Amino acid sequence: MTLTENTALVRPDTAALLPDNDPVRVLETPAAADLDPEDLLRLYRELVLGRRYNEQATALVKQGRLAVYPSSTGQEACQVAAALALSTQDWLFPTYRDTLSVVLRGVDPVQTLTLLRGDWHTGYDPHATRVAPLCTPLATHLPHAVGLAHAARVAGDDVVAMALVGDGGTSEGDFHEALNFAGVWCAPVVFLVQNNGYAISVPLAKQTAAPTLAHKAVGYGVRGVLVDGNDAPAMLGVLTEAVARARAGGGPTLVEALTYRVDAHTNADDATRYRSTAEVEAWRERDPLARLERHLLETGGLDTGTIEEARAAAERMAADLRTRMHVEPAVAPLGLFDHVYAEPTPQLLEQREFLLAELSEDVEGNSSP
Amino acid sequence: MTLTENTALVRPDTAALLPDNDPVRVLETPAAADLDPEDLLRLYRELVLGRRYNEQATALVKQGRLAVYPSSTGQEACQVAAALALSTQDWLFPTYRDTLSVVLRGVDPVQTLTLLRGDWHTGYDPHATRVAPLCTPLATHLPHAVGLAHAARVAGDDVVAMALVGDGGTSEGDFHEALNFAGVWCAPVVFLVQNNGYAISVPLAKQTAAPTLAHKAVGYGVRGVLVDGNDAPAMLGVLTEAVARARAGGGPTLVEALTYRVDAHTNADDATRYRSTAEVEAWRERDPLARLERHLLETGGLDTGTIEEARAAAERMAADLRTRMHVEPAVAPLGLFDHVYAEPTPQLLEQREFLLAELSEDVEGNSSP
Amino acid sequence: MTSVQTSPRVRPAPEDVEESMARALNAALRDSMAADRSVHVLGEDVGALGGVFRVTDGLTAEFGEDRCTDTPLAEAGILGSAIGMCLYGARPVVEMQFDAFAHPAFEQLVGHAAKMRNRTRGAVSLPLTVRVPYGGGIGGVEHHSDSSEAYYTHTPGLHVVTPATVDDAYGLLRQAIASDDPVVFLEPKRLYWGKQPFRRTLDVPPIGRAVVRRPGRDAVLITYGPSLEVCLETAEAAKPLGLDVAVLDLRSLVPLDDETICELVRRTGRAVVVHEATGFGGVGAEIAARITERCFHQLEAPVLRVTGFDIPYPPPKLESHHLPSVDRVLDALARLQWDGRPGGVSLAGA
Amino acid sequence: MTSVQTSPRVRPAPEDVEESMARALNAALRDSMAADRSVHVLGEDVGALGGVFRVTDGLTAEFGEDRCTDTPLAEAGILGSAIGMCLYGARPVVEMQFDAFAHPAFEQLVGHAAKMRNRTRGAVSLPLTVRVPYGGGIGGVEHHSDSSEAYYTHTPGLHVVTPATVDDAYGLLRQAIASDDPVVFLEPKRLYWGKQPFRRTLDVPPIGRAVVRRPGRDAVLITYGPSLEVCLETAEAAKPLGLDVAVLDLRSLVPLDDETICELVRRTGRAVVVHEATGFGGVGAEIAARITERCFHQLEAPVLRVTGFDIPYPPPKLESHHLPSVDRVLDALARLQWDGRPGGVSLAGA
Ligand SMILES: Cc1ncc(C[n+]2csc(CCOP(=O)(O)OP(=O)(O)O)c2C)c(N)n1
Ligand SMILES: Cc1ncc(C[n+]2csc(CCOP(=O)(O)OP(=O)(O)O)c2C)c(N)n1
Ligand SMILES: [Mg+2]
Ligand SMILES: [Mg+2]
Repeated sequence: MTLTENTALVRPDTAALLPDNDPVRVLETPAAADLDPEDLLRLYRELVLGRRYNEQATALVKQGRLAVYPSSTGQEACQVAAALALSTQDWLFPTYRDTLSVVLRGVDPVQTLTLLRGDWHTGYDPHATRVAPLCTPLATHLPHAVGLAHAARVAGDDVVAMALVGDGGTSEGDFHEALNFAGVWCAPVVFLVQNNGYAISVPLAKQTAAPTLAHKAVGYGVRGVLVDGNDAPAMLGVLTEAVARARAGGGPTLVEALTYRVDAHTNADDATRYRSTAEVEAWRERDPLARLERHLLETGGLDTGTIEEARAAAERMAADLRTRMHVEPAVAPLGLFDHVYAEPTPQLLEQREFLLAELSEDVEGNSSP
Repeated sequence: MTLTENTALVRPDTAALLPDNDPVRVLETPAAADLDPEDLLRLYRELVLGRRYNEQATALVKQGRLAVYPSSTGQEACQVAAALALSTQDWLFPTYRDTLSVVLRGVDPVQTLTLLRGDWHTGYDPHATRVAPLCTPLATHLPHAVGLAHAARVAGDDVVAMALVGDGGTSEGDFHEALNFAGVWCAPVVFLVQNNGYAISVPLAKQTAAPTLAHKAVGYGVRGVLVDGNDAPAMLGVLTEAVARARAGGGPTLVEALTYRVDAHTNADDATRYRSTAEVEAWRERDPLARLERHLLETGGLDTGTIEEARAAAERMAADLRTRMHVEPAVAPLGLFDHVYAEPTPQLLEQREFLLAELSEDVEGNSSP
Repeated sequence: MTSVQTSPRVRPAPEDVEESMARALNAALRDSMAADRSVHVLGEDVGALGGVFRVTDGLTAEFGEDRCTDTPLAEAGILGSAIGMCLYGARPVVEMQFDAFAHPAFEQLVGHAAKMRNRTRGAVSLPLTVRVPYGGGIGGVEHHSDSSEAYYTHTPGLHVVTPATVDDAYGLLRQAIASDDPVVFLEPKRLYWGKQPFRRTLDVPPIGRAVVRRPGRDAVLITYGPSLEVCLETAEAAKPLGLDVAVLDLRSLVPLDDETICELVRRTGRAVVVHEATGFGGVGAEIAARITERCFHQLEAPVLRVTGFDIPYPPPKLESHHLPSVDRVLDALARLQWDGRPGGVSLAGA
Repeated sequence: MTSVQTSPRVRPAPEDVEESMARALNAALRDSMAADRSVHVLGEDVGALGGVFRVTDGLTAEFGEDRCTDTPLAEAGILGSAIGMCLYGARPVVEMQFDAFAHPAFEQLVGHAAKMRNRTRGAVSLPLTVRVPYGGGIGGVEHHSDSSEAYYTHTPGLHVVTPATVDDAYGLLRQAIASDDPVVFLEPKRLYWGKQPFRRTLDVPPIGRAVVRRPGRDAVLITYGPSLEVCLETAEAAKPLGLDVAVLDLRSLVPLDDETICELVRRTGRAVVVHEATGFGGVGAEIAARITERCFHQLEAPVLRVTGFDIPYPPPKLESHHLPSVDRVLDALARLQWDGRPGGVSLAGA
C-alpha cells in the first residue's frame, strides 16, 4: 500500500486543473473570425442595452429614484455572457452588482431594482425567474448555488447554477466552503469571478497572493479558467463551455474574468481616493462594447443600421425604465409582518395590530382639521 | 497596458508553488544515510517517548483520570517533528490532538492535559510556553497563528508560528482565510496539515476533491509540500526547512503530512463503524517509530543500549505522569468568576457572592451532624 | 461522556415501549424520510457513523448517501448548501455536531435562513431544520456544552424548538421537518440517553404550544429542554414544604406561548424561569419581561430567574456549580415574597 | 445614504469646537495610535479610503500601512488575526464594515475573543476593540441597518459599549482601546454626521457607567446609542403634558450600570426601555427583567419596552415604521398606569 492509497481518492490530474496564466481572448486572435455572426450580433445588442441600462440606473440614483446603484459599467461583457450562457431551466445567483445579468435573464428591470430602490428586499420571484435574490453579504450565496445544483443533480434534472462573485468575495470563507463542496459533490455549478481589480478601495494585490484567482480552483479539484472579461465573445465562449461541461456531468468550473469597474464602487463611493484617472482611462480603452463594435465593424459584421437599431432598442428600454421608476412605488407597512413566517406568530399579530392602530390614528390625525 | 497589469501584482511563479504529487520521503531513499546521526537519535528518543505518552494518556482515560483523549498514536512523527523544528522563541498553535507536540515543546504534561482532564480549559501559560491553547473549534486557531506571526514580523522580531490542523479542518472557512492572509502578509507561519485520512468518520474522499491537500497552497500564492508523515526524518527535514524559510522572510508554507490515526478518533469513538481492520493493520506496518528504529538498526545508528535508555526515559515520564494524574486536582468554584474580565463586573461579583453563600451553606450543612 | 438518566415522568402509559430520546429522534428522521422523498439529512459524520450521538444511525444504509450525506467539515457550507437545496424543493435536516460548532454558520443562519421568506415576500420558503445538540451536564470539555438559544430566539424568521420528553422529541422533530419555515431544533444532549415511554406519534401539541407538566396553585416554574427535570424535581421537593408548584415546559421558544404562560402566572401570581444558558440577555429575560408587562397586577413577587452564570461554560469538574440545581430553584421559590401570603409559608433553609 | 442631524444637547460649552461623531472617533483612533505604538487598526477599506464612513481617514498616511492595514475581505480572518496579534502584544482595533458583516466572524468573537482570558486563567488578555457601525435610519438596503447588540451582550467575556454623544464617542473609544478586554464598540451610524461640541477629552465616565442626560421625577427612559435623541425629544414633548421625564443613556451595556438604573427607577417608579433592535430577547428584556427583580415594590407600573418589531430590518421606505419614534415612546409613557397618581395625568391622544 502506498501512502497516497490512504484516501481511496481517485485524485484528479493536477495538470488538467492548472489554469493558464494567460487569459482566454478571442477578439485579438484570428479565431474570432470563425465566430457565428448571429451570436456576435446578439452579444453586441445586449452590450449596447447593458451599457444604456447602467447609464440609466446611474441617472436614477442622481434623481433620487434609487437609494444606491453599484454599477457594472465596464463589466457588461461579463454580465451579458453570464446571462446568455444559461438555458431557461438554469439558475443564476447574482450579487448587488449583477442586476444587469438579472435583467438580461428576463427579469423585469423595475422588479430587479426593487432592492436598490428601497421598497423591498427582493422584487422578483426567484422560483419563477430562476434567479436567486441579489446577495449582499459577500460570497454567502455561493453555497446556495452549490446546494441547488447538487439537489438538481440528485433529482436527475438538467439544471446548472451560475454563481457570480467579485475578486474581494473570493477571500471569504464561504467561497472556500462552496468551492470545496462543489468539488466533492461534482455539482453542476459555474463560479464566475468578476475580477474588477478592486474590492471597494482594496486592490487585488492586498486581497491575495495567488498567481491568478483561477488558480484557486486547484485546491478544490475544480477546473479553473482565466479569461479576458472585457472580451465578450471570449466570455461567452468560456462560460458556455463551462455550463455545457457542468450539464454533462463534468463538474464545476471556476472562471476568473479580468475586467474593470469603470465607475466608483457605488454612487456613494469616491474612487479618486484609491485609484488614478490614468488607470481608469487605460481601462476605458479596453471597453468591452467599443472593442466588440470595432471588431464587428472591421470584420464587416455590423452596419450602421444595426447599430442604430440596437441603440434604439436600448433607448426604449431606458425610457420605459425611467418612466416606471418615476412612479413612486406603493409600500405597505403592514406587509412588514406578512412573510416573516408562513404563519405570523401571535407576537407578530399583536405587533401588526399595534402598527395598524398607529396608522389609523395617523390617518385620523391627518384627516382632522 | 496588459490585462494582468490590472492588479499591480507581482504574481508568484506558478510552477514554484505547485507541490509534487509524490510525498517527500527520506527513510526509503539513499539520502537518509547522510542524515546527522545525533538528530536521528534525538528523533528516535522523542518518538519512543511520544508513543509511551500516547499509551499512558489512553490508559488514563480508562482509569477515569481524563475526560477524553484524542490520541496521536501513529502520528508521532508529525508531533515530534513539529516540536523539534521550532526554536525557543517560536510559537506553536496546536489542536486537541496535538498534546504530544505541546509536551515535546517543554510544557508540563499534566498542565498540557488540563483541558482533557476537565479541571480547566487551558493548563499552561501561553506566553511563558509560547504555545497557544489547545484549539477545539476546527481551524479557528489558524488566523491566530497568522496574526501572531504578522505582528512579530511587523515588530521586526525573529519569530515563526507553526499551526497544526487536520485534514478535515482544511474544509473550514477559517483555513482559507488564514492561508490567504498569510500569503498576502507573507507571514512567517508554517501550516502543518496532519492528513490522517479521516475527520472522525469522514474519509478524505468526501472531504475534498483536491489532488492533494498541499495543492491548496497554490490558491494562496503559498508554497505547498507533501510529505510522508510517518517518515520522521522527512518530516523534520521538511518542517525545519519551512521554518527556516519563514524565518528568512520567504513566507508561509503549507505542509501536508500523510499519516494515519491508528486509534479511534477519541476513546468515545467506535472506529469499526467506518474503517476496516485491514486498513488499520496496513498502516500499523508503516508505523513511524518502527520504521525509524528499523532504519537505524539497519544502518548501525542504534544499539540496544540506546533503545533501552530511550524506553527507560519514556517509562519514567509515563510513571511520573501517572502518579501526578492520579492526584485529584483541586478545583476552585469561585475561580469561575475571576478571569471572565480583567476586573469582574458588578454582576459577576454578585454572582460570586451567591455561589460563595451556597458553598458556605453546603459546608455548614455537611459539618452539622 | 456520562449519561444522565431521565425518569419517565411523562405519560407512563403501560402499553408504550420505552425508548431513549436519541432513538426517538432517529425514528422521527426515519419516518420523515420515508414519508417524504424531499427530506434530506446532511452534516458531519451523519453517514456511516450515524452521528456522534447516533441520532442518524442507519439512515444512509436505508435511504442512500444522497438522502443522508456526510458533508465536508464546514458548517457554513453545510447550512448554505442546505439553503440552496431548499431553493430546489428539498426539505433538508442539517445536523450541527455541537452547539458551539453552529457558530461558524451564524451568518448563513441569521443573514439568509432567517430572512429568505421575508425578503422574497413569501416566494421562497425554507423548509429547513437545523438540529443542534445543546446544553451541558455531560462532562464535555470546552465548546461542547453551550446553550445558544438566545442568539436564535432574538433572530426574527427562525422558529426555535426544544423537546424535553421522548414523545416530544419525536413529535416536535417531525413537525419541525414538516414546517415550511426554518426551525432551529435544540436537542438537550443530557437527555439523549435516558429512556421514557415512547408513543411514536405525531399527536403532540403543535410548535408554539407550551405544556403544563405538573399543575400547581402557588407558583409556576417556567422552563424548557434540559431543565425540565430539575424543575419537576424541585416541585416535588417543594411539596413537603407546603408549596404546590406548577411546571410549564415551553417546548417552543419561538413562537412563545404567551397565552399559557400568562394563564399560569395569573393563576399562581408567582413565577420562576429556569434555564442553563447564561442569564444576562437569556431567554429568561424575555419571558420575565413579558410576564411583567402582561400580568403586572397579578404578580405577588417579581419573576425570578435561575440560570447559568454570566461566564463561559465551565470545565467538567465545575459545571455542577454553574447549572441550575434543585436547591437553586427552591431557593428562588423561597425568595418569592411569601410573607403576606394567607397561611404563610416559610421556606427558610430550604 | 442620508445624514441625520443631531442637535448639540449635551454640554454646549461655548469654548468647545463642534465636531461630528465620525471625526471624534477618528481623533480617538489617531490619539490612541500616537500614544501607544501597540495600537493597530485593521479592516476592510480602512487604508486609502479611510473606511466607508471615513472613521479611519488619514491613519495609514500618518502611521503607515503596518499600523493601519487594509486586509483581505474576510471578517473571521480579520478578527482571528487580530486575536493572534494580541497574543504578540498588539492592541488591535478592528473595523467591521457594517453590523451584519460581523456575523461571519461570530465564531471568532464568541468562541475565542470572549473566552481567551477565562480559558487561560488570565494568562492571556485580549486588548481588542471591535468597532461595529450599527443601527438604522440611514436608508440602507438589506444588511446595512442591523442592531446585533443582544448577541454580544449575551456573550460573557465581551464588553459592549455604545456612545450617543460626540464626547463619548471619543472618550469611550479611547477607553475601549485602553481596556485589556475585548470591547465590542457599537457606533450608531445615524449619528456619524451630526455635529456636537467636542472636548477631545478622556474625562468621560468610565465604561460601565450610565449617564443621566436629563433629570426627571415622573418616569425614566432608559436607552443607548441611536435612540438617545428620540428619548430626549420625547421627554421634551412630555413636558407640556405635565410629565417630568428623566433620560438615562446607558453608554455601556456590559457591564450594565445596575446602580444608576435602579436609583432612577426607585426615584420615579416608572420606566420605559427604548432601543432599535428587535424587542424579543433584546437588551430591553434584560433591563426590564432586572429592574423588576430589583425594584419590584417601587414600580408603579410594569417596565415597558419600545423597540424594533420582531421582523428582519425593513427596507428604506419602511424603516420609519419600524424604528422607535417619539410618538411610540410617548405612547408607552401614557401606558404607565398614571390613574392612581396624585394630580393625575392624562396622556390620552399623546
Ligand atoms: C460579508 C461582507 N463583508 C463586507 C461587505 C461590504 N462590502 C460590500 S461590497 C464590498 C467589496 C466587494 O468587492 P468585490 O467582491 O471585489 O466585488 P465588487 O464590488 O468589486 O463587484 C464590501 C467590502 C459585504 N457586503 N459583505
Ligand atoms: C468548527 C468545528 N466543527 C465540528 C467540530 C467537531 N469535530 C471535532 S474533531 C472533528 C474531526 C476533525 O477531523 P480532522 O480535522 O481531520 O482532525 P483529526 O481529528 O483527524 O486530527 C470534528 C468534526 C469541531 N471541533 N469544530
Ligand atoms: Mg471587485
Ligand atoms: Mg483527520
